[in-house]
Amino acid sequence: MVEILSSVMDGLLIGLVYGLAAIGLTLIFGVMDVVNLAHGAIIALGMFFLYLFFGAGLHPYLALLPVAVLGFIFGVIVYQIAVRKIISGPPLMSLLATFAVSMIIIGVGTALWSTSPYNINFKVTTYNFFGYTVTSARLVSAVAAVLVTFGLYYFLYRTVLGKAVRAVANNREAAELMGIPSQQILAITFGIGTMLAMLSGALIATLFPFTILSGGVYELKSFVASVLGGLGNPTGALFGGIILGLIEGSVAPFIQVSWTNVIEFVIFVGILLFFPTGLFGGRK
Amino acid sequence: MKKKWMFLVLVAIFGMAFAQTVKIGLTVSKTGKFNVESVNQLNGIKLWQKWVNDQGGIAAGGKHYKVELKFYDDESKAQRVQQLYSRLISQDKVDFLISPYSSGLTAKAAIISEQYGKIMVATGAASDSIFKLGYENVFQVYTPASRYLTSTVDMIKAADPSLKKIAVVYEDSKFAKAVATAARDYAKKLGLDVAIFEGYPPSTTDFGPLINKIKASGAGALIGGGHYSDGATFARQLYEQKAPLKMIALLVAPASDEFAQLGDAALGVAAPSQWEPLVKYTQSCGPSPQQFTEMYEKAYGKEPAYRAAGGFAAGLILQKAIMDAGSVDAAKVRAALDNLDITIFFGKIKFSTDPASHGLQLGHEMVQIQWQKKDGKLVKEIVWPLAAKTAKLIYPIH
Amino acid sequence: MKALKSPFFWLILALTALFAFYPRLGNNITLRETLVLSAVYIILASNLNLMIGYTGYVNFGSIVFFGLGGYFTLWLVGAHGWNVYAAVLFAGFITSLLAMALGFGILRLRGAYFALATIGVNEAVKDFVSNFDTWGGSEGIFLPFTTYKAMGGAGKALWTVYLLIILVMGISLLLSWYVKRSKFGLGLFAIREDEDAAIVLGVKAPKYKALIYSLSAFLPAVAGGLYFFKNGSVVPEEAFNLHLSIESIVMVMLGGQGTVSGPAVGAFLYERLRGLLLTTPSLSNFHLVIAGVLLLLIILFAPGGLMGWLYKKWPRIREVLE
Amino acid sequence: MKSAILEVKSVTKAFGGLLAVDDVTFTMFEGEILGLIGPNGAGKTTLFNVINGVYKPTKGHIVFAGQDITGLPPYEVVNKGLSRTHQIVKPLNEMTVIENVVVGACFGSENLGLEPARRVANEVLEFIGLDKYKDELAGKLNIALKKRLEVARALAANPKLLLLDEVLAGLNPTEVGKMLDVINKIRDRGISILMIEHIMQAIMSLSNRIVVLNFGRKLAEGTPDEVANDPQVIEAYLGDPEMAKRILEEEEA
Repeated sequence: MVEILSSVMDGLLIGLVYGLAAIGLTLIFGVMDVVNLAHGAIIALGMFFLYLFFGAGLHPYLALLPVAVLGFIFGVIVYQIAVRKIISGPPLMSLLATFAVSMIIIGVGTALWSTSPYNINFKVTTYNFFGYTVTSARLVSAVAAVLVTFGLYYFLYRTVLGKAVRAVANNREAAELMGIPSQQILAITFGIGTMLAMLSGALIATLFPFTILSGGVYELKSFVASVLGGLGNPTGALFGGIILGLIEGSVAPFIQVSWTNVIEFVIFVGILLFFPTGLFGGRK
Repeated sequence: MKKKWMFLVLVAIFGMAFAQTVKIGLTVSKTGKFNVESVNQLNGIKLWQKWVNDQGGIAAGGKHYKVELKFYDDESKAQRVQQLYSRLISQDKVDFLISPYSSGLTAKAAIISEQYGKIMVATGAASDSIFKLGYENVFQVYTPASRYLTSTVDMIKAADPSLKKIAVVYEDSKFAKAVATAARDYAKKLGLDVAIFEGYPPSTTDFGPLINKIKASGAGALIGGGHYSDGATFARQLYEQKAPLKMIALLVAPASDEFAQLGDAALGVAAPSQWEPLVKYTQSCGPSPQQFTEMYEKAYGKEPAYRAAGGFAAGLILQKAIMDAGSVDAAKVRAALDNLDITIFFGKIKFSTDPASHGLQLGHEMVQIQWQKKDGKLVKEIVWPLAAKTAKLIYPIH
Repeated sequence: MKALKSPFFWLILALTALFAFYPRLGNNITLRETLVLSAVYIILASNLNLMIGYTGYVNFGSIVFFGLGGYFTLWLVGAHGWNVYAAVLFAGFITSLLAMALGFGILRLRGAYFALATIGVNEAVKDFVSNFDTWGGSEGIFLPFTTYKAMGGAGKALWTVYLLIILVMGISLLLSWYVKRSKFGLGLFAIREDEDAAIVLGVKAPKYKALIYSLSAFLPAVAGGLYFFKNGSVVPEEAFNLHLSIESIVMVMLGGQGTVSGPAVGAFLYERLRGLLLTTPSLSNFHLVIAGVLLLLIILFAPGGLMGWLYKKWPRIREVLE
Repeated sequence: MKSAILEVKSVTKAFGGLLAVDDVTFTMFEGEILGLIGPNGAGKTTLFNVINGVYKPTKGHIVFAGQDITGLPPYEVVNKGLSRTHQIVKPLNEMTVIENVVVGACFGSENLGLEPARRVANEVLEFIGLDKYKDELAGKLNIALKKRLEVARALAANPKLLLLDEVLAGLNPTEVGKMLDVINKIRDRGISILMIEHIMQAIMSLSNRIVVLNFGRKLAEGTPDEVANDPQVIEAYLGDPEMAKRILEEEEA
């Protein structure tokens, strides 16, 4: 019984981090209809930014701050160079533009760091609650994910800028008529989405070893989580991430772990087909 | 003036006579998941090249062949391996091949070597199945998967006859699956209960769900793993999650020096190893284990891992076969390899000539190592077979 | 036959013949190995273009057909002793049928949703096959070497398979050309431009989409069968390599989507470029970067690709090159 | 008495709780031009969408030339000889004008091959006065020409009944005049026309009969004169203060 509960708890904790990554993806889609195929590469970049700051002597949790700032700036730059021009074009264009960005990031990353695995080696404490063993790293990453999500909600619902983002998401033309500079808002949104992706990457890096190619796995997980929650719906994405984590944790005791991915992708395609707006409704 | 000309002509003729080369091609995983192991292996091969060229090359049939290596980066990707081996054969016109690292990549390369009839010495590849496809040109250096973990099971059984349940959790790759399957069957034969037998995808980084499952199963010992990166991660998370295991034996990863970076997580972890610097084999040709170790340490500043030794051994085996054949003619060298039955610093080498398993390694044997603390430092000790041990097995580890 | 009067038809034939016979002269194996990769890329890009360029549906997971073709073929040849010709045809048909069934489902999705679903399908199939023991699970299928011996030795078998791949390449180009000039193609173009309008104009969009999806699966599956037979083995990460899927899109874009020659030219150039980047030591670290920058430049500044640029510059080319 | 070409029988279309079309019944006869009018949001375009199969009706039936076509997809409906245009034009932008019309001919009621379809398309383009633009990309046309292209495509399908959705909207007076000529010429070919229009003068002069919708319901039906003098219709169009207030309240809720 404790073992099953352990699995469920582990799933919940990692699911929150998946959720954070998925929010980054779904926010960009919700506001500008762009499926960001550079998402995985950006997650990996977040891992390596953390690695650099950690290497420079910063505690990994303290290093999250500069990673977030870099992530935002990086996202705005990517938007201005690669996305701005084709934002109103057919979906193929934005898919390919962001994929090109992904190739460039991974290419430069491979040249810099090769594709060998890296580790953030810092002191991790292990706690035991009634037979459930959990490391401090897992707890902190889940709490950090929740805090960042709250921060995002505060931004979207309590600040003028955040309300402008929601207005642009709702109807870009109408927002422009109301005098909201939509290009700037889109750039900021892309920056925030990128920042969230990098933060989730950085949190994952405190848990598991990573390579410049690791982002691919989490990109796919983000797709699954955001589609589960309804593309464009940040809350849904968070819950999608939790569901994904719970699936991974809770099916493990009953079937071979390697089947988990099959289940995830079958659910993914199934949700797209039968509940295209996800379990929690589409964009809001 | 005339004399000078004569001299130059003579030099040219001699030069041509002595400047015979034999070209050996291979791919190396300079990037990707096999990066650590593969570069190790290449170091061994390069050391052999230098060693043999310093002696004037391979002496065969009254000629001396300098060894030339040609290699590309395969990025640890199967699809690159086949393209590059085709290129080595058809464009670079190499005479012989050495395999890439890992069973998966070697299986791919073997097809090409066979399609073009080129001899390939396979090192860093333990899978048996490559040698069950009717190949005639591929020869295995390592102890094959079917015998890889059996002595580990013996060791555990000897240390704790009361142990009932073990878990076998392996990387879902060609090599690890073959090894794990053989180990499971062997463990069952010894009367052990294999509580979990399960593979994980090679890209796994989160072993949490598996570890929870192992804990729930009540298994007392774990054997499994796969290659370096997954194995190191697995060991670290087993330690962090405080898995109550009396013995952990993983493939490949603990046999590398890099494993010491795990710190306390490495302590007590055992591994089967193809070779260790402290082994005591009496070689019939080539350097002794000790000479090889010294040479390697001098060249690279660290102790050789068994993959490096395997790389050197692959070159040495090819060299011996060319010497026996007295030429670089493929058919003659193939026959020489078939007839080979020698002991080198790496151990005994003899290939199967049965058409159903041609090229499979029959001679070589594994040793078991365990990470122990000696004077406050993590060190690898040979703990099995008992005759060769450098330290006593620590059991249970928790 | 009106086709016989079209210079383009003869151009396709001549190109195919050149691919088939040029390396054969002098038994040039190096050239053959280069061209076989170009041919496979041309097949993938050409057939993908039927979806992306003609129908406007961005299939991100088109490689799943190639991989399934490979798996069906090697399984039939390896485990059931079929000869390779029957096996690749069967693999083509069964993959097409699967695509048809799948198509009726996922083709209801549009735009990014469809693209995501195709990625999902590819990944689901890859993970499934990795666990499917009948197909060797993650180890894949390796052919016993006797298979080649039955075809007169590996050397001869490789040439035979090469010529078959070139044949499939020729058929791909002809198919692409034929569809473009047919009523079927007109219906697809209408769907690409505005699916709702096309439906109201009478185009049976669900049927057309499922048909073209299934058709675009056939030749890649056959090519996959031949290619992996030539390689002697098939493993999941190679068969269902999402990266190659996306690279195929790059090829289509590079040459010009919606044209017949564009994807072929794009595929050929991409293969050359990639080969050059990978084997030039100073560039090999940056091959991804260069390919990425190139792709970005095409999208931002020349979305019509090479053919679009040529058409703009010399509109008369349209009459010769389709 | 001519036979009925289209019978709309108690058709209701609901979106969630909103009744866009509410129990509408009318019959249209062969060779007639029937006008469909009503204030914005009265459900006219929704009714078109139900007739040609874009939407399935929640209740009720559509009978076309004696055949029940309820719930058939649009492409089947076209095949039976019922074509339509769109209020917001939907040209196939990256295809030429003639290709647009060839699509209409190919997939219309006669299911023509490419060659005969091209002949039909040329005829239609000449008939409608677009022949000199035939090799231009449809996306490059101005709005008036795009509207004509909509009609040309629908016509190329060789329909028995043509649904025209505000083909006059957004045109200047000269263009309106040209389009009216086109509509009259189509009627002269014996094709029945059901048209939605906001320009009252035009619809009153063209139509044989008129159906008025308001809030999804049929408000009135009759000859242009009868309808024009119907007090209910006048109220619906001019509105009374009460009604305007009610609409505002509804919209806010």
